[in-house]
Amino acid sequence: MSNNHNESILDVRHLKKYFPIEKGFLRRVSGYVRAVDDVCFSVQKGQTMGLVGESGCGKTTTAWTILRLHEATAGEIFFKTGNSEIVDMAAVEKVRLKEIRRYMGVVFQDPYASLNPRKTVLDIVADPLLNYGVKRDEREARVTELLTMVGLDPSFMPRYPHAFSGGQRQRIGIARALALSPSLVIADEPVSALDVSVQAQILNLLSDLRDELGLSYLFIAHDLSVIQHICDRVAVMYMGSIVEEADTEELFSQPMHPYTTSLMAALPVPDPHKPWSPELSGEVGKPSEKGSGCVFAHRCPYAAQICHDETPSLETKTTDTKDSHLVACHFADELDIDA
Amino acid sequence: MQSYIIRRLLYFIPTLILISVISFAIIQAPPGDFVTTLAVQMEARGDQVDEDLINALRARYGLGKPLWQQYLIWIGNILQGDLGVSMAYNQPVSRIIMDRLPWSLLFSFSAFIIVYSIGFPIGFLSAVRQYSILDYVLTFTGFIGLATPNFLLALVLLWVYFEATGQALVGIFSVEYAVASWSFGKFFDLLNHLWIPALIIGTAGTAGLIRIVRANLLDELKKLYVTTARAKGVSEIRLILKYPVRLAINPVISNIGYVLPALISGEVITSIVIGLPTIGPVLLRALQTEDMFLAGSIVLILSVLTLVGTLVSDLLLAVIDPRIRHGV
Amino acid sequence: MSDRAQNSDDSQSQVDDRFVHQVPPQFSAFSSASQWQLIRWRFLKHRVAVIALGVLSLLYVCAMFAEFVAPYNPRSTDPRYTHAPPQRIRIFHSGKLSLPFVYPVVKGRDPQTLATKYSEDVDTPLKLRLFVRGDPYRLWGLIGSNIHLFGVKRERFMLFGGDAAGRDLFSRTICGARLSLTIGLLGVFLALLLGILLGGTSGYFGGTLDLLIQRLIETLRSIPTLPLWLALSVALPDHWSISQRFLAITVVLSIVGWADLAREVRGKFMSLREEDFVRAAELGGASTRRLIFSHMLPSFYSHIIAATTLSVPGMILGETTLSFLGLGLQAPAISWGVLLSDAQHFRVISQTPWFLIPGLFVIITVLAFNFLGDGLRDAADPYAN
Amino acid sequence: MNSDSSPNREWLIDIKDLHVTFSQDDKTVNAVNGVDIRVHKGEAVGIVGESGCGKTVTSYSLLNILPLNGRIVSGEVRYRGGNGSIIDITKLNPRSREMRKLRGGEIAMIFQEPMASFSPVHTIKDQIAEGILLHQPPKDKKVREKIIEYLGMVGISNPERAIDAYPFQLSGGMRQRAMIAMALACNPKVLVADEPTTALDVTIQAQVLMLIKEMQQELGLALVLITHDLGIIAHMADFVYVMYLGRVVEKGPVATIFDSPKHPYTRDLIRSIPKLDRPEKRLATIQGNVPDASRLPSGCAFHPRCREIIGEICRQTEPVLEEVEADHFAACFLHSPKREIEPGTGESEIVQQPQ
Repeated sequence: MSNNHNESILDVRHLKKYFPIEKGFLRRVSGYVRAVDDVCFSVQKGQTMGLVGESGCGKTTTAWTILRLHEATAGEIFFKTGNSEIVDMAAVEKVRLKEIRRYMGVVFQDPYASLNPRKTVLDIVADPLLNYGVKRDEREARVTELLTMVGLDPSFMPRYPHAFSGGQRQRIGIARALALSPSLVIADEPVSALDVSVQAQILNLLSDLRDELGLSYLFIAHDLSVIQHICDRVAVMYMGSIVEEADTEELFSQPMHPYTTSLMAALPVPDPHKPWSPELSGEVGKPSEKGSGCVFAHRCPYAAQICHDETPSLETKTTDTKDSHLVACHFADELDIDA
Repeated sequence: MQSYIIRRLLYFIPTLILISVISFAIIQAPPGDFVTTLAVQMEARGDQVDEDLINALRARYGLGKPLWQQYLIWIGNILQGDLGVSMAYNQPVSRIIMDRLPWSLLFSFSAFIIVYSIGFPIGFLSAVRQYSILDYVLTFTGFIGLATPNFLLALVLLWVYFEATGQALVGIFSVEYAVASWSFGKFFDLLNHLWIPALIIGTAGTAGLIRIVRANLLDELKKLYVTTARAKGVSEIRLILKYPVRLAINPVISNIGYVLPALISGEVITSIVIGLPTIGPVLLRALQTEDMFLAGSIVLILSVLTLVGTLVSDLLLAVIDPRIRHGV
Repeated sequence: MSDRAQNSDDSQSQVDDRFVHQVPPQFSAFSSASQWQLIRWRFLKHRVAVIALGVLSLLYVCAMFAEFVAPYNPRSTDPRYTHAPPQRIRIFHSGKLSLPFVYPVVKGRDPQTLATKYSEDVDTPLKLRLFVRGDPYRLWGLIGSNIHLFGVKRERFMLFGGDAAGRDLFSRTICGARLSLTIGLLGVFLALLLGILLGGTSGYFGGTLDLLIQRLIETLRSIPTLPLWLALSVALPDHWSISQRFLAITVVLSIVGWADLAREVRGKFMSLREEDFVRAAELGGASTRRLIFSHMLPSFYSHIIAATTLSVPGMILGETTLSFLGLGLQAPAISWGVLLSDAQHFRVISQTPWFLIPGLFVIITVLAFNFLGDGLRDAADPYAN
Repeated sequence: MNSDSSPNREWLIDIKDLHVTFSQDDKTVNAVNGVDIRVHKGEAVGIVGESGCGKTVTSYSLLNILPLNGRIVSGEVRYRGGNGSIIDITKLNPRSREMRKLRGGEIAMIFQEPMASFSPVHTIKDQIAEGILLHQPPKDKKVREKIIEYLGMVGISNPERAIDAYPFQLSGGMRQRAMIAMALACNPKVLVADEPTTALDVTIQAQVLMLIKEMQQELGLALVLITHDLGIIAHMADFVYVMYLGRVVEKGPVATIFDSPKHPYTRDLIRSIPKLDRPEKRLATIQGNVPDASRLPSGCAFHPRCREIIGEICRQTEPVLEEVEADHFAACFLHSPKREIEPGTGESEIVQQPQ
């Protein structure tokens, strides 16, 4: 995988994002949706960190809080900028955001909504460059370079997004994300809106670009199989918390949290000879009704009383690999639930 | 739903205050205060100007004090039922309004009935038969209704009525019933005089409603739940009546709030042209003679009535739409 | 991308990864069509809207060159033509086809009732001519001329008949168009300024400001407009000149009219604020100003144009109604509303129905604006599907 | 499972050479171009393909509920009724009584968006009862009891409460369960499921799919499952149709399709999906993009993206489905005895179009 593990580019510590629930005619705050609840993880340089989970698990809110589109309720988000300064995105003054965000590229989920239909490809990709004062000629040269990089013909520059298919649009979106040579790219479900046959193209493109440009990714997806292909390390989220985190190979060969195994079992493998036996019952709970105890206790087939009473912390468990494998489960050591 | 209703009621208050400010501004708009105008008018009529009366009026309405104090005094008086004095009629404003308001309401309400009983079915028809000749004819007629100024329509209908019957359509009752006591004959005479003005007042509203119903229904017809119901084997007509119509009713009800102001405006202008004994002609005369207490009060009352109507329509919406009822 | 070459060994997968299906050349016009081109293509498919645009253009051109298009000075009176009925344009004279002409009207009296009566003098046809010399005028107060688009050499030709003072109603209608048509545009322009300012503020910044502005909008929308207009127009001093009064009435109309536009602007702003592409621009370092003016506004110019077009009719109807009641523009100003105020009573109409012709123009104009606005609204979002 | 080769098995639905077009603005989109599909009693047929391949349109044609701008141009959709009578659905007036009797009563359908498929202002009871009263007016039991029974059957906990709920008061998974209850309540013979789980989370998707499978087997239904997800097809279908741009390019029993796909599109599709069990660093891809259905490529519609193109024949002639092995059909010249191999062209030639 990678050899410089110790250089983290993004370090999220005890991040919390609570949204108030307003009730009654006075809009009194009656409670909080704990969308992100004490989340810790880091992204290493040159690597891809995956956040995986079902809808409403807080993965997108996490990304937005990192980008400071949301204000964090608590916690720190240490980000190493291109000039090696370390800033806390959760606390940095707003005036500095522009200067810091240039080192973060974002790829959106919907290739249709994320490109302004009224602007040409050139204008779309060059927009970040314009904001940072790059001159016109240089902009065009850079856009040419970027389009080639993502596999598009530079002669497409004067065209409008409506002339392109979903996959091509997503390439344009990637080119825009890379315009300012970011060190970290946050990709929020970048392939979930694409056709199966195009998905693979985009995943390969993203891997290639990471290797060529030395990028680091925070890759958000709900699809385990996609995550597995592109990520070096994966954190599984459930109802605002990370329940398990490990290197990809480790996680997929030796999952330790019952939710992770359920998630894997639920995914039908495209092979009729392999058995498919999803077992997980129940539904994702409402984050607003989260009480004490393990977030997964209400659906967990192994849940004991302690699971309902005490919140398990995310701890390193005994494994034979050199990288840490973190699990938040009271019974992680006892359960034998390998996939 | 409770919180929705309470919030809706609370919103009502600032809106009321805003409207009263606007009405007060109208009273204050012409140069000079109204007592001075009154004195000048009395003089012009050759009456003796009663200094005591003038001074009493000044004190009562706080003239000469800062505007905000005058406003508070005015509001205070209104809350006690005192809307001021009309110079032109030499009567309390509240008396004049009370005499005429019921008729205004009668006409507006009849127009309202006409708007909904004509507009909804026509809008429905032209949506269900989209792009048919019928749709084009109905839509075009609707457009004409929308484009014709109320007063013009009133004039033309009066003229046509006159040409056809040789009689003038003026007022609420024919001469023989004007002072007679209530009877069936008088009632039918009233109906006979009612429907033409009501039709005129309602034209623009009807045309607007047709467009809204048509657009909403067409929107709903494209929804997936209509396909679902169709896939269940529900017949086309039941399907339309049960689902899209039910859902298209919501925007139509919430639209009441914007039909009402148009009806009130229409009532004012139509009454002026036809010479109905409603508030409209009084307002015009009050404005022409700068009888500002009267004019301002009329604007206030008409606006408040409209607001109440809007409020009712919103509450109605909460009752019929489970999404609002359950606070989604 | 210098290390591209070193990967070329395993280029098999590289090539097809980076392969992009070429867009066929015949679609290049479409692929590089800007939003305005797409809007135009879509708009042109709306036949009714295109016709409406044509009608409006014609009306505005006529209003612009009113002195030239009108055969007579709209204020010149002629006692021979008081209440004269419209003259018909004919092409058959004593059974023979000829160039368009009219018969002169002759004022007379009904021998029994002694009422004034007009009859046609069928013996002396008046040839209709183009570019006829007539009443002198100064176009826009600058260019002096006495050439009119059409007319007759002797007598008078009154296409729409004469009014109570024997003035030519056609000329008056054409000249009235100038005030009536501009008051709509000007009023909407003012309303739009207010609407964009307040609606944009409300939609962009949100919070308490939004709440306040929203309340204001809702209140204005729930007040019956006509009484408010009437009341406000009374506040105008009587001694004001035509142009002062004109401007004041415009302001009165737009004070009431901005609320709808503000609501439109606000809604659009709110939804655009949530669009991914706006967020992308924000994250790409765009300043608030660039975000609004370069990324958000272009997306709703077309919507605003459509909404604005649809609110012109309200202004025109407002002016007409106010002037009809004598509270808007007043004679000697000439507008359609002022002209219609001559037809206050249905008995007048039964005698001289042609006094209603300016009303026909009001209807046509309002219809055309509605059709045009509908067409524009449908074409405004070419990316809808 | 087999289809055409066993004459003793009666088909329930037989689609023959179906062509469906849509008019959009001024252009005509050929959404379905000559599709043959056969569904037998108790069989689970999977139709798989990417967006724009015509799979949803095909399913809508089954019930004759195409939107107004869609039109069945030619072909047959035959249904075998309980008494052995055969009805051609395309010949029926979409509004006729016979057609409506089939809808819901014989062929029931569940849709992709469980939220949008329910009217938001009617209760669950109201919407389920409608179908029951139309097709299966109960004699002994009350409608309400029957609905509660079905809601319980599809695994909705507390059906007595859920029956009076509005759709927005249920979660996505529960709504889709209610949808299934609604479809099953009229005892149909065929269940058509159009991407029934695309809008759901993975764990909920698994539950709903399991439920569909269970119900199908328990009630002996024929299932037509439409999806873009090969994983779902692998575990849900007995017989698979692969569609590309309005045509069936390959069909066969599910094991055959996955074990030895014959059409290059099927092959590429299976290779290019990321798999949990076979992690590869680099995914195989299909080059290019799915073309716009309004401008279909000439010849074989897949030829611009095909890595196994033979030559001119692929660009000019449209291949037809031909049997490549027992019960397994592919529409590709690679497997056609008719193909003329042009000299100098290999099977693995890769088109390299200029960028």
